[in-house]
Amino acid sequence: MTEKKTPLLDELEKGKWPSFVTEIKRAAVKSPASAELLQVLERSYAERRGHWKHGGIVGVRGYGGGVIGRYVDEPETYPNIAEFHTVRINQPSGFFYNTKTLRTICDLWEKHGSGLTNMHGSTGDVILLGCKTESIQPIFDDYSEAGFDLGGSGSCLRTTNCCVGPGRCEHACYDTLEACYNITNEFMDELHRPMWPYKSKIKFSGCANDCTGAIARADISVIGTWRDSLRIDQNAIKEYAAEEFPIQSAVVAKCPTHCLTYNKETQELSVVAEDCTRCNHCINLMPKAIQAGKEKGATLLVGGKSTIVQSAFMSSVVVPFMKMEVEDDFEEFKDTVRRIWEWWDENGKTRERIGETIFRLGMGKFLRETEIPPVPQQVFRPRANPYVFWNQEELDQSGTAMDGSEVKNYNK
Amino acid sequence: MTEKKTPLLDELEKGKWPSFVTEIKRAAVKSPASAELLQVLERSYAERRGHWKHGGIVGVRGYGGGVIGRYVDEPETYPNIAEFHTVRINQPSGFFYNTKTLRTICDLWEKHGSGLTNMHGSTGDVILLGCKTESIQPIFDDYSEAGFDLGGSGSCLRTTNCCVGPGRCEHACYDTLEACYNITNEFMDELHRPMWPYKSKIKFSGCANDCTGAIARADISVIGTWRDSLRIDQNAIKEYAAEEFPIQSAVVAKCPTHCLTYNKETQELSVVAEDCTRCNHCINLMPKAIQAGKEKGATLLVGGKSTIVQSAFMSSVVVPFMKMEVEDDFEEFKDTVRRIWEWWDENGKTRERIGETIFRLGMGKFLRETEIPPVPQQVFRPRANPYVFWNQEELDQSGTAMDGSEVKNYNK
Amino acid sequence: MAAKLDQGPPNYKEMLPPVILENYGKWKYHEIPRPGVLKHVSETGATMHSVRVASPRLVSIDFVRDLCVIADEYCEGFLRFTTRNNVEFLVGDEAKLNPLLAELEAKGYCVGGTGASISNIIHTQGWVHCHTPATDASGVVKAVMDDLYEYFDSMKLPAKLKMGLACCLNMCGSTHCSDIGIVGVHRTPPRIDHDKIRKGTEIPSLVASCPTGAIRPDPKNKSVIVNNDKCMYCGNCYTMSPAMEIYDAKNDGIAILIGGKVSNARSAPSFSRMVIPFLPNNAPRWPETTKAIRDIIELWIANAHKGERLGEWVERIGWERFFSLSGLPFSDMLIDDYIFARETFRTGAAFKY
Amino acid sequence: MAAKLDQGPPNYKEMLPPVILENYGKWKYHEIPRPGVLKHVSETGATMHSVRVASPRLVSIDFVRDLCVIADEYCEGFLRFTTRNNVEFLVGDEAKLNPLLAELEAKGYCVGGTGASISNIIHTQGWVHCHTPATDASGVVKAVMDDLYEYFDSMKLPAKLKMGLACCLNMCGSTHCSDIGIVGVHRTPPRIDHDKIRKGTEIPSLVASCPTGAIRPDPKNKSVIVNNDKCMYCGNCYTMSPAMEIYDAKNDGIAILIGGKVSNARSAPSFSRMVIPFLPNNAPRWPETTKAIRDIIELWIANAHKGERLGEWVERIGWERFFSLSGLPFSDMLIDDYIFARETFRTGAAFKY
Repeated sequence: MTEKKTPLLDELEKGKWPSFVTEIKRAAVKSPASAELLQVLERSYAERRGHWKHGGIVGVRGYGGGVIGRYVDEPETYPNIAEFHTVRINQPSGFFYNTKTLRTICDLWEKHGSGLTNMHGSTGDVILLGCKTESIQPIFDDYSEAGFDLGGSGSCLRTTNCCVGPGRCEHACYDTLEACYNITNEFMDELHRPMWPYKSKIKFSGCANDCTGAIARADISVIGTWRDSLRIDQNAIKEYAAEEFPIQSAVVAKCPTHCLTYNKETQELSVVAEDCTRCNHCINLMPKAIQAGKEKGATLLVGGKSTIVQSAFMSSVVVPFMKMEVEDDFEEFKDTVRRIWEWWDENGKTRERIGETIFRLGMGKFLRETEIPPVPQQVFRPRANPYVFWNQEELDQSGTAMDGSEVKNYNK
Repeated sequence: MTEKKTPLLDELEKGKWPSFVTEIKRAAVKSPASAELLQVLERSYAERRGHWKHGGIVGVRGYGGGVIGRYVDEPETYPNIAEFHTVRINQPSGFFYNTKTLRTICDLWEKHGSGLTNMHGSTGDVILLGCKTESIQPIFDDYSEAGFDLGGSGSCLRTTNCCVGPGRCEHACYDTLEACYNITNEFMDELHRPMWPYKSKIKFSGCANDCTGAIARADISVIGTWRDSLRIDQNAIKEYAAEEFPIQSAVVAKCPTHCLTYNKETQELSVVAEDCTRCNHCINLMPKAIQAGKEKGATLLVGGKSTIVQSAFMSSVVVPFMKMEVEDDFEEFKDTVRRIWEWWDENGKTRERIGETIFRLGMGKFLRETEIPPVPQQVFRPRANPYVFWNQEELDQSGTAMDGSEVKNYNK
Repeated sequence: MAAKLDQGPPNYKEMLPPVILENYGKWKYHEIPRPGVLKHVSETGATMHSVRVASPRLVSIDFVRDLCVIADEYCEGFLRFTTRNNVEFLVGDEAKLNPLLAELEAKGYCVGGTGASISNIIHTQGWVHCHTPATDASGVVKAVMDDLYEYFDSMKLPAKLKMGLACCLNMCGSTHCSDIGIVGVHRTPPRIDHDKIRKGTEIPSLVASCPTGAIRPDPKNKSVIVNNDKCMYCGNCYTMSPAMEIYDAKNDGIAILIGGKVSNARSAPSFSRMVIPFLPNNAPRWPETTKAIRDIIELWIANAHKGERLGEWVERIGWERFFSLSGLPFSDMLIDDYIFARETFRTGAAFKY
Repeated sequence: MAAKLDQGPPNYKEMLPPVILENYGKWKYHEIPRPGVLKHVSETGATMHSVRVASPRLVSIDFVRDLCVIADEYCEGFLRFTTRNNVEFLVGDEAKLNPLLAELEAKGYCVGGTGASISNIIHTQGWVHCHTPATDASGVVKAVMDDLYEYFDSMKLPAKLKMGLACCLNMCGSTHCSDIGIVGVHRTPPRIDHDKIRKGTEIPSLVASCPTGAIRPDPKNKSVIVNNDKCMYCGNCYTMSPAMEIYDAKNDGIAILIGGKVSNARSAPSFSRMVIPFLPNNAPRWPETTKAIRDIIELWIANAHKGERLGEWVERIGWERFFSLSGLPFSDMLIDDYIFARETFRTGAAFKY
């Protein structure tokens, strides 16, 4: 491999932040593909454009996705990255690793690929960046034997993801790690064999802080919450007071619903439970003194997606409170999600995410047909227009257009 | 005329609130048409449906509108209201009347019509309710001679309207009565001869309280405001304090921008002028002590309309501050509105209100083509999607699709 | 006598009483000495009292003449109407205020509608004169105002309450931005009179008039077909063609929307929101409607802060809390499914029960 | 050795260090004893320290192996990654904390990203590996984070700051709900390679892919025609067909959006809003972009209340005030003209200057 100059990229080895250029150069020592990647990237920096072509179809026996085809646009000039595909490996819940597992990932990727990886992609997978078409099946075989499986790509359930949850967080209202693991295993077929109108994502966040960005990024957003009143430890409040923590100004005054009252004399904090929206602000600021209620579970929100095509949607509430119990194998969640997918699969157009289908056909129709009860928690506010669709079967149909009667008869 | 029974309507003569049934009966004494109206209305109450047909075209020589045709659906049964048209008379600014004028309206309507009227219709006109086709021209001729003119109907400038303004309100930031009168006279042709895609309304409100509901009901909403800081009379503040008016809780604490500070010791109220949004809340509550700034004028908002078809729109800010001076004959307003109408006339579809045209084609295009400067006051917040239309002429077009160049050449 | 074209409205200046001409633009502040009476004070020290009186809006010319008699006696021959169809007697001479009030009371006029009260219901024509009504207008208003009269001639509400009634989905008269909006609703698709269509309807315009694309041409019959599943009964097609009868006495009725306002004071103008999708047309006094409105108003009185408009109160406590406090049933019909529906979906995990 | 199908991800339970296995679900609270270090305290009294370290996201396997060496020495062989691509060393034995920090410093690792700081920029592949990028991803992030490094290894911001970079309008990686979003934008219509279209593009799908209906079939040429006036350069057509090249080195660049968040804490989740429609692709260090972002952050630091996220601050003062304070030019390009545009128009007469 000849050493070629990369003066533009070299500029990005300066500065305090760790450099991806340094990383590509490290990989390039062992991988001719990575060395060529450096060259084509230097050229992109000079020309200010990308040099990658569309993915063709590449894959693994028995799977419909998990590998993204990628080809350089001048294969003659860059033969080592003529094919430079991405392999998605389903990460363990919460991105926890032991070093043995991580080293296995590295060793296999050194054997078959570029030696470059993202830890992790935005959806959650371990992204193995750059291999040839001929290597894909061997890569899968090796990783599979080592206990790994592919992630999702295409019009399928994409790789699920979750926050750190009860593994290292006091806020987790349900076991996000177990939920993600259990539910991923439940929906292996949906994940590995694309058969839907478009992709669908699930993200599990343990509390309203939503560290996975579920509401913005997942079609099915599962955000931990509780149903009863938050719990206040008055002794701990007194300790915060003793440390001169600004209870009134930072916590009480900024409570969005003004449901907290702090008595400076007695150093007691009280809550009007029915006014609390469980936004987590006070818990975030005073975790030693305030914690969630005892009746814990999750809010199910549906429809989140990013920009293309109909602009970005955030997920919106579908089930305000749902139990998420390991003991019952997350039954309510699985049942509900199956009904939602089924409805979308029947009604969605190609490349239409769940949120867009609901928007096009109406939340009312969605709720009726998935048998999810309408509740005011599903909306910020009711409709402003009077354009209600009425179930004609519940009306008096004698003399309406529904019974095919003549207008003349009705007039009499 | 035979006395017929109206047992259902008679129920509506009971109770404290003045009764329209009583009024119809009063008119019925002199008008056979009103007597028949009572009968058909009683039937509507029994059958729970209306009995009026579509308006055919009825009108006055030289005008394109001002009269709404109305026909009963069983003319044989109700010959006196077979034709029962509405005449719209343009009201004086602010609904102020001397009794001579009112009596003239009554006398002429007694001569020609049903003797029933609305004082006034929602748009503003004196609504004369019920006359025959043959009476329309004589009605116009008589009213015209007495100094009245028709209001608007159809796809025209509808009758303009204004609040009580400087005639009886301390809040008026410009002369709404004169503006309405002057500008109505300016646009007589637009008002009387429908020639637009659909109707267009102007309403003049003297302050942010918007007593004409301009923002909800008018395509062109003119709402009084000021540009500098509100003025506080500290002596008057002290008087409010002496009367134990709740300055802190009712005014300061409820200021939406928290721009007011009340010093209880000195009994002084101060404002951070640049944080004030001129919402009028403090002025409403303490009119003796707080008044608008000195640099007065109006905010021009565009696009208001009610529900049918694309759901209700409120007007939105187009020109944050505009002088509305009698001295310069409201020049800036007239120029701006002419440009807005011209754009709408060129771009609007049939039955599309200005707001809907702007929504369909984009506020950016509207502003560019009407030469109204874009300012952040026009929006609550900027766009969330990245779908910007770029003026291609301002870009480097060498090698883009715009110059028709071949993709192959560009790649080189 | 040739009629003059385009002479415009009468000049308002001729309609102003002397006290206004003298103090035009000089008003400094106003007070409400008692319900129904506004006292305006000028920079010059002059005062004017306005006495606000209810009108049923649909009135005879004799009603107007009666007003004139009173105005001549107490107001130097001047009066005005309000945008909400109240009458205002303008009293320049304070000595005439009490005699005027006494006469109004003697004659049975309703004085009120100022400050924290209900200030007359803006409304439409209904069965009296409209061609697309789903309910009556004047009759419903009469029934509701009879029931709520105590809130017209007092000022004991948390804040002002502006109501509007529209007899169909056109929602004329600002019902879409009212504290309480009463809206006539159809609930069944139009019945097509094919003969009438063949006789004179311009089919492309009719097809184009449907906001949901539910109407398509039927060339074989020289008529149209309505896809009933897509129809939302707006009646826009009936406005385009009399062949599309939309009224349906058995199923028409009233929907209630609340929480709108047009004023910018404190909070931004807001749309009314539907809280009851349907109440029957129980003429002549609509008891379900009057009760529903009274219940909402009493809940607001019991729970709102002083100065808080109905919609400001609901927004503060949250719509979900309004439904649990009011006990009104929530259904999917209250969830928007039209153009801007997405903005109403709760894109957040914080809410009450 | 036959590969097993559908065996799913490795079981996370095997990946948890002893201190977590013992305190799973028992964590009571956490503190941030210094930037980059979280101290979690369990109900059992046990503690665990997490040391957060920056990653460039695009890393070599040697980088990962280096992490493993450290984790073996100080963390019993366990570590984790965060959703924002930071690495976290999980220290069960408090005695090993300071030695770990010393070693990290000696080896040049960047420790930080906790609390009121910038916590690494979520980003996409850019020129490294994406087929539709309008800018690079890793390079821009490197330039911006070098510039803002003082806000990574300290906690002196008013609140946490989450940034995202997406190299095209797909806005992958939550840029649409980030405190600051950096988005690659194309600005010119696609260039059509008619040969390629004729060779294998499914024309109906291509036509259907355009959100604004700007593409129509051209049967005569067996290709398509783009209405350039309707094109908003989203690149969706390029995703459907490689014949619609959308990159344009002379005009591609970056837009800046601010004020989004996903957390429900205090205020509802919100979208990022565009404040700068275009900055040039001045590789390798994008000085205009780094400066624009620094200016916005410094304005926020100077004006926000403690605890106020960037978007919460802007919403409190008003976007119009943000523009006057920042001096950023406002143009019609910042006004929405897409599906939900109406909700962004200021339907009120109350505003600042």
